Order: sequence, then C-alpha cells, then structure tokens
Amino acid sequence: MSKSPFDKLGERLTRQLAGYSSRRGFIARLGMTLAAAPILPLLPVARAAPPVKEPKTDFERYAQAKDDTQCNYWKYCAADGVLCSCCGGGSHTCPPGAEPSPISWIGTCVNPQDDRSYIIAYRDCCGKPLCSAGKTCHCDGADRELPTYRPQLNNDIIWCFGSASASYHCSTAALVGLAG
Amino acid sequence: MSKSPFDKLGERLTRQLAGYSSRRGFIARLGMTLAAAPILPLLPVARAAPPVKEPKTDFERYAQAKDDTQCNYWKYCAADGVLCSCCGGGSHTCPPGAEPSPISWIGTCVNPQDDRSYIIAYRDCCGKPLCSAGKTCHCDGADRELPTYRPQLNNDIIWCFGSASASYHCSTAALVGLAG
Amino acid sequence: MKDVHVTNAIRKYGLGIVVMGLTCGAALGGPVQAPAEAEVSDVASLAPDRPHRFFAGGWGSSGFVIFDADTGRMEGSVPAGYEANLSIAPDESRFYVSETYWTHGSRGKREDLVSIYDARTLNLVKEIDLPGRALVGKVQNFDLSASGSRGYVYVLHPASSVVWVDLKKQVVAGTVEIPGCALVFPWGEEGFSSLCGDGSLATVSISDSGSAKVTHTKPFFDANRDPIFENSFVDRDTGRAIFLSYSGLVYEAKLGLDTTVQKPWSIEQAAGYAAAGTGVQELAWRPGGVQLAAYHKASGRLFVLMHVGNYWTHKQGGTEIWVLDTKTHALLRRIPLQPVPTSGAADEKLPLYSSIGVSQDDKPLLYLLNPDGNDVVMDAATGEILRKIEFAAGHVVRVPGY
Amino acid sequence: MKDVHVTNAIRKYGLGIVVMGLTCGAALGGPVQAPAEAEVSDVASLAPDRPHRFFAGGWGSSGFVIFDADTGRMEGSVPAGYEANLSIAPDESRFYVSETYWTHGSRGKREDLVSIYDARTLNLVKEIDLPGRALVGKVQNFDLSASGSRGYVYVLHPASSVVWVDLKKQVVAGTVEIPGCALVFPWGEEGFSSLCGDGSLATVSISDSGSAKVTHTKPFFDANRDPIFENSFVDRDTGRAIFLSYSGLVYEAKLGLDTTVQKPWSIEQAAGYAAAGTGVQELAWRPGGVQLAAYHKASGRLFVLMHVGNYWTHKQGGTEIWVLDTKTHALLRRIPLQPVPTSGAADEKLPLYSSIGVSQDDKPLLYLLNPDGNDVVMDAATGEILRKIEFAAGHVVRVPGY
Repeated sequence: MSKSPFDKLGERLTRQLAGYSSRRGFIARLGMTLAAAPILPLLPVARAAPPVKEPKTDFERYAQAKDDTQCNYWKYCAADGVLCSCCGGGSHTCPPGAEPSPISWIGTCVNPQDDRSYIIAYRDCCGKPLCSAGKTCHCDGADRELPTYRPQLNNDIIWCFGSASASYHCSTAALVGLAG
Repeated sequence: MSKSPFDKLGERLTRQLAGYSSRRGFIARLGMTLAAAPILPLLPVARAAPPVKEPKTDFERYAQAKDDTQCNYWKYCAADGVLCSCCGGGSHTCPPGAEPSPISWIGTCVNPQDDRSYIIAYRDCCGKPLCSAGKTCHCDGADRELPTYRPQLNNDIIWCFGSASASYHCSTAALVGLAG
Repeated sequence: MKDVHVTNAIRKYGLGIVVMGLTCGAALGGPVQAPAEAEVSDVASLAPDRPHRFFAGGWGSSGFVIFDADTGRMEGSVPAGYEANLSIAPDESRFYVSETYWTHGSRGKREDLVSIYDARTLNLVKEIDLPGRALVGKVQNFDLSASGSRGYVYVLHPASSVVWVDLKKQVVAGTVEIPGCALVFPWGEEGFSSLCGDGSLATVSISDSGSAKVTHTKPFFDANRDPIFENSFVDRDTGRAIFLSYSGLVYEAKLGLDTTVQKPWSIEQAAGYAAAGTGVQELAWRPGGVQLAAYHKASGRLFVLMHVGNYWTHKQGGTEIWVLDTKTHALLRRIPLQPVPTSGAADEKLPLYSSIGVSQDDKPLLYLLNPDGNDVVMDAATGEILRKIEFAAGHVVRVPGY
Repeated sequence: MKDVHVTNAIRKYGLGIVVMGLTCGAALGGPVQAPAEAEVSDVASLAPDRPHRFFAGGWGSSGFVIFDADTGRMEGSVPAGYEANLSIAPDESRFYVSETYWTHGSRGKREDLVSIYDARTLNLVKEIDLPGRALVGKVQNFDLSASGSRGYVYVLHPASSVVWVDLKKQVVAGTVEIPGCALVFPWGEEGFSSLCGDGSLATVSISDSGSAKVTHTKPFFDANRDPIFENSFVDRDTGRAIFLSYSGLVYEAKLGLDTTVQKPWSIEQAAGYAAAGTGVQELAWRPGGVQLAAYHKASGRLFVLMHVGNYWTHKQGGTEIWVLDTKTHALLRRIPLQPVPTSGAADEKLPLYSSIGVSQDDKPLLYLLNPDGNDVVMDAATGEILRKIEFAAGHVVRVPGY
C-alpha cells in the first residue's frame, strides 16, 4: 500500500512531536497524525490565516463562543462525548483526578469571533468512570468526522491511548493553532 | 444481650434447614432466620390457615394474582428490586445464567385469591449485572420491612450470600407455605 | 405444639413472619391442605430456534439484552464489559462477547477478553484472554468465520491489527497487522477483509497453520471525500458484501482471495433524486445514525435510516427507512418514522431512531433502537409497528444468522 | 515552504485538517499574529473550603458527583464501586470510599476496599483491602472517628461485624463482631455505637492497642413494632445522637462509654397532631424515603421528609419537609415539596424527593434528591428553591463536616 502525502505529513509530525513525549516508542508505533504531549507550549504561527471563504457547515453557522458547557461552543465542531466543562473541568481542562490522553484526534473548527479556522486537538480525559453530567452535555459533533480506518479523524474511538487507564471520563477540545 | 424468642425460632429453623444446604457452616454462622436451599421440596402444612381477619395493608388491598411482571402482584408485598419476571425469569425463577441465592429474606403476603397469608422467600438472583428492565419492573415494597439490624426482614441488603458472585441481578418471590 | 409456639411468637411481634419451620407440623403427618403449593426456586434457560430474537446493547449498557420480538418480552441477558460486542455462533449454540474490564471498575489491571456463553443456559463457558482490542463501538469490530470456528477481534492498541481466536480450541491463535485499515468482514473459513484509509480493501487470508497473507485491492472509494460507513455488510457464507458510503453510494463486492468490487450506485438516484453531493450546504436525503443500516441476506434487501441534511450529518438518526433491493438497485419502499417525545417538554430535541436491525428469516422483522430506550418492532414487509419495547440503553442490535 | 506543502495536502484531501506541525513555520522566526492563543491541556483541582459543596451518588451510579450548590455546577467526581459509600475527612483533606469490585464487572474475584482520595487533586492515594463489607446502601455503613484517624466499615459477610481501619497507617487494624446489631455511629476517638435487633444500642470501645469491648444498653425501642431508621445521626465530636423511628418518635442519646438515651418525643405531636400509630390502616403524617432525614449539628435542627400514609410506607418520599428543633422539641416550619413531572405522561407516577442533606455551615442549604435525577438546592431557613440540578442517579447525599 502506498502511503498518502497526508500520512507522510502525519509521520513527520509524529516524529517531531514524539520528542516532547515520554511515550515516544508508543506514539511512533501508533503511526497516526496526532497532537502529542498533554502540556503544549504556546504555539506561534508564521502568519495569520485569512478568514474562511468556503461554505460553512450548519455547526459553524450556529456556533457560539461564550458558553463552553454547550454542544454548540465553536471548538466542539467534531467533539463526541461528554463535555469536561460540565464535569468539573474546562474546554481544555480535565476534571480533577482524570488524566488527559497524551495523544488526541483532530478537528478543524471556525471561530465565530474572527471567522478563522483553527486546529483543535480533542483530548479525552481518562482513568475515571463516564462522567454523569446531564444530557445537554452529551455532544456528538460530526463535522469532517471519518470512519475508524481514518482513526486520527474518528471521534468514536476511546482516545485514551497511553494514559494509565483507558477508561473514558469526558472530552476536551484544546486550540492548537490556525489551520492553513 | 438476651435473644428474643423470634431469634431462637430462627436459629432452630436455621439448624434444621442447614441440613438441606451444602453451605451448612456458612448458614449456621450467619445466624439468621432464613429459607435455605434453592431447590425446595413441596412443603405440606399441617392445617390450612384461616383467611386473614386483621386489617390489610394498602398493598394487600390492591394486590392482584394475574400478572407477575407488575409490582402489585401479590407475592411482591415486600419485594425490593427489579422483578426477575421482567428479565427472562419468573416470579420464583432466575433468568438464564443467574444463580438464586441459597438463602433469602422473608415476607408474609396475602393471596387475594383465597385471602390467606403466605410466607414468601425473597431470593435474589446473583452473579450478573443489574437487569436493565424498564422502570415499571422496579419495585420497592415495604410491608413489614425492617432495618438492617433485623437483616432477615430487610430488603435493601443484597441477598446474594453464598452465591458464587454477590452481584445483584434481580429479585424473585417463592411461595414457601402458609403463614400461621 | 410447635404451631402454638410459632403462633405466639407471631402474636408477640405482631408480624406474622416466620419461615419454613412453620411447616414442621408436616413431619407429624398432617394432610396437605394448602391451597397454593410451595414453589421451587429454579433457573430459566433460553429456548432454541427463535428467529425473531434480537440482542440490544453496547455503549452505556451492562450487557446485551435478549428480546423475543414476537412477544416483546426480555428472554435474558448476556453480561458485557466496556465497549463490548457480541457475535452469535452460526449454529446458535454459543454467544461470544468481546469485552474489556479493569479490575477495579475504571482502574486497575486492564483485561481484554472473548467470553464464551452457552446459548441455552447463558452460563459462562470460558474467558479467552486477548492481547488487546480496539475500544470503539463498531458492530464490525468482532465477527466470526462462516462456520464459527474462528473469531476475529479488531485491535487498535496501539497499532491496527486483528487478533484471531481459535474457537474450537478456545485459544488466541495469532495476530495479523493491518496498517491503515480497520474492522473485519469475514468470508468463508479462510480469512476476512478490512476497510482501509487509502480507499482500498485489505484481503487477509490465514492458513490453517496460522500464517497470514495481506493483499490490497485497488483504491475504489475516497476515504476523505465520501468514506464507506463502518456499518457495512458481508454474507460470511458467500463473501457477498454491501458497502454504503456517507453520500449514499452502494458498492457491491465479492470478498475472498480474489476480491472484486462493482461500480457503485446511488440510493438517492434509486429514489428518483439526484445523487447526493458532499457539499456542507447541499441538502439531500442521506443515510445516518449509529448502526444505521441492516441487510437481509436471503432477499438481498438493504434497510437504511435516512434523513434530510447536509454533508457531515452522517451521525443523525433517521426520519425514514428506505428499503432497497440490492439485486435490482431499486427502492422498494420508504417507511416514515415518527419520533416519540419522551419528556413532554416543548423544547425537547426529539430522539430519532439511530440503530436498525433485521431478522434473517423469511418473515423478517425490523428492530429500531433510539438513544432514549424506546425500541420498536416493525414488520419489514409492511412497515407496520408491531410493538414497542421499553429498554434502558444501547446502540448495537444483533440478530441470529448474522 | 512547509506551509505550501501543508496547504497542498489540505487542498488535495479537501479537509483542511492538519496538526501542530502547521506551526513549524514559527521555527523560521515569524511573528505571532494568531488572534486566539494555543491552549494547554491541563487538569483541574478542587477548591478548598466550600461549605456548600455536596456529594451525590450511591446505588446505580458510578461514583459520587461533587456539586457546588452556590453555582449548581459539577466540581468533579469520586469514582465508586458497588454499593459504595463516601466519608469526608474532618479536615477535608481526604475523601474515603468504601466500595466493592469484581475483577470482571459482576464476576471474577471480589475485592472490598477503602479507597483514599486526595481532596484537592482527586488522585487515588491508596487502596486498603478489606476482609469484607456489607452490600447494603445505608449511609451509616461507613464512618470515621471524630479526628478522622479511624474508619469503621460495617460488614455482613457473613456475620455482623465492623472492620476498623487505621487511616494514619492506612491499614486494617481489626474486626469486632456485633451479633444482632448493625451500622456505625462513631463518637470521639474511642469507639462507636450500633443499632441492635433487640432494641438496644451496642457500645463498642476499641483501645489504642486494638482490643475491643462490646456492651449493650437496655432495650429502649421495639425493633419489630416501631424500629429506628438507619438514617439516624450522631455528632462525632460530642456523641450527641438523634434516632428517628418509623412512626416519628425521636430518641435523643449521648453516645459513649456510658451511653444514655432520653424518653422519645413525637414529631407529629410537635406538629399538633396525635402521635402516629403503627396500624396498617392508620393514616398519619409519617417520615419516609431513602436518606429521609438530615441533621444540622450546630443548631440541632432536624429536617425530615414527610408524607401522609399508613404504617409500612417508610420508603415513600416526601411531600413536605418538617423542620424540627431537637433542643425544644418544636416544629419550626413545614416546607411543601412540589414533585416535578418528568415524562409529561398523564399517568406518570410523580417522583417524590427521597433523600435530603443539609450543609453544616451557619447559612445552611438543603439538598434534595429524587430518583429521576432532578435535584434541588433549597435555602434551609426559608424553604426557597435556589436552583435545580440535573443529575443522573443516586440516593446518597454527603456534606463536609459530617
């Protein structure tokens, strides 16, 4: 099977990112496009991306940037699961006692405040039972979500690889940087 | 502490019943009033008890003898939990793969068909996860139900002593014989 | 005498509660006069041959509940751990559960298993320890070979691979890596296919000695633009497979050592519409849900949960079922679905049916699950709702014969 | 250059999805112009000193959820196994969970534990293996000594006993049998009392060396006719205890090496009614529910869920809260409760509040739980509903300082 350019990009990044991770061997073997290391340095970008010109998805059209305990908060465009914001954590913060997965799956969401696309690292918080927040905190975004055979873009997988326990507690969405 | 006559009765019966049980030591140590052995012989009685003359509880007034998947089925006057009748079992039958607890707690219920009081052995079915039957199958009868310090008459205790796993699946109500 | 003693005890404590010892009088030889007979505490077993039996469970439930769709009654349940899946032996003698436990609930030692249950007693026969398994709730993450002699467990822990289990010897027999691919679609006794991120199918053949060979078809679909749903189908006996894409294209294939894939056809075109596009503001009838489609092997009929939406609404439940003949590429029927309000609140988001199954007999029934646990049994031929079943949770539906 | 490469990749796959490597350009020295800053993935910790924090959980839930009643927000959760209970260290530095696991969900090896959590990080500090514990969801099946140096776990497995745990050394220190008795009501550092089936209290003193001595009070209540609810109260610091009976009698006691019990008074008489009888057709206002009463130590106020019913309705939830002053034996207030319909169906059995807790500060709040998960926070002084909290499950409510 010939690898796609996308896969090659992922591998290159994986190698770079593995340098930040204490689980280098694991991540290298995983061979996915991913965002590693639970503690990210502030990531500068070379130049600001232009506002999005392409048609927006319905999620993007109705997204808001005020309340991160609602499914339509802009960073959750491809979030699947219970929002950690409802469970004692925040949009990029695990609730006390949970462990952010060292790797994550990836989405691209439009920020309604500046109309730009951002890369979002969806990190599950792991090692505790399913958070029992109310139904309005159970989200199932599907923008650009792909099947399991594209794992880095799938949000049904329990993204708890590399954490002490792979038991799913809740989901976060950390802004990584501008897309494109 | 002086033991009550009731306790003494319980102990005497316990000793007798322990003869039927493969867990004699366990049951003797438990020291409760109980109905042992999952497979009971048909129990003859010396004489038929007269119809109940005392005031009935509300449960007894409204009890029915037709549908054992309803909480108001007469034998469930002190049943607490999910009815095994809703889970693939019956009023005195565990669902497939569950194990009836060798001992049980005890209630006395009035059969609306003959207006007589019967002794009911409430045996939990054990070793499987909680049965996920619908809400109408979750019963919480309280007729003559006493606190934990009278364990043989308490229906909040998981009655899975002596079964391979004490995990609660559902509750049954087996008619033992006439009361008084 | 004992009776008197007992009666006193009852009176004194005002409870009328004593135990079987009351019946000791019987030892004195009194005749049986009790109007109701003492009951034996026993254990039920599962009836054989119930073509209208279905299993519902998966994420958020503690097992697979077995329903008899002809009565609507629960027949029993098969316990299940985290992100579990269930497969039914082709001869219906065993149920197999692929599951994961941590020894202390959500912490402690992780144990991945295939647990084997007797299909009559539902007693646990054996637990087979796995080297790992994928924690993702997809119906095709676990399946059996045509005869049921092998089980295939999809693993993503950390690399994509498949563990195959010898179900006769009840041991793990081997692991085969399938980089870039996922899930298992078994054919015959020889192997299985997997869907791959480059738009191909991986063909995995495993010899009796356990050596595995992996080849790939040419890419035939675009995994980025219009991927194939994981909820696709193979007839294990014949290798005939039906792959459905996000936009509603059906790829029919013959899986095996020499896999062939036909040109796709559009279910929207079968309904007289234009083929659905992939634009994020292109409204069309689209397939969507969790276990969003079901396939009746004997007739070749495909049942798909459909809704009107833009692209990327592939997880939305159905407002209609489309019944399609995969042999003639014709739409046979559209069955409207009425979501059932559960809270009574005016602002309630109505739960749509998100999972569908079909029995494999010649009078097939449809089973519809929604996230709030109001399941429906429907006549597959007429669309008539035969009964509703209140059920706690679950997105996965399994039927005998598949 | 890298940017171009990336952009091509995005265009080719039509997804605009790449990872952090996009930002590699930064290494080339470009200035920061991003309007939104990259976010660090971190972990929250629990704030100290929240008198209006409460814990809700128990049967049917996977842990104790921690709520901040002043905001209604979830602060976090403490995982919990089967029929678990939670105790809060008096200095609020630790949370202790008594719990039971089977290694494979509902089968496998049974393990009974006291699990210790850090109260700021909610990280697991230690699991202490127990020789057993009672599988019954009663709030007094696990409690701590006044200083928190000892934990007492009620065991019914098979005989009635109490395991005591040295929480400084984090080891099981001993077991004391309490035949015919149940539950733990600790006093000071020396020991605890238990309720007994003969109507007495067992007084259990345990020396520093670990030797236990069990004595009994005279019987003072009738366990068959009018038993004391398990949901009774002791102030661990003073030994002052409040025992409430099915019929509404309040027995006040001073627990300790020389336990004394006062004559009971009737909460119905405090409300101007006749004392409630024990007849099965005697209608009266009666206490009922699961965790049906709460006690505010500083003021001596007792809050009881009340309903109108016959005897043997002691599990029915409340339609009123009665606020009683245990010092003057006076009824201070009756707060009507409005059950909230959840299904909208006309025949719905309305869920009554079945559990109540009260914060221990000087502006106490009441916490009301009902089985369908619509919890309420109420001003204990006025009965005003301050907020509602949607919550999944649980019958047990715990508060700091108790």
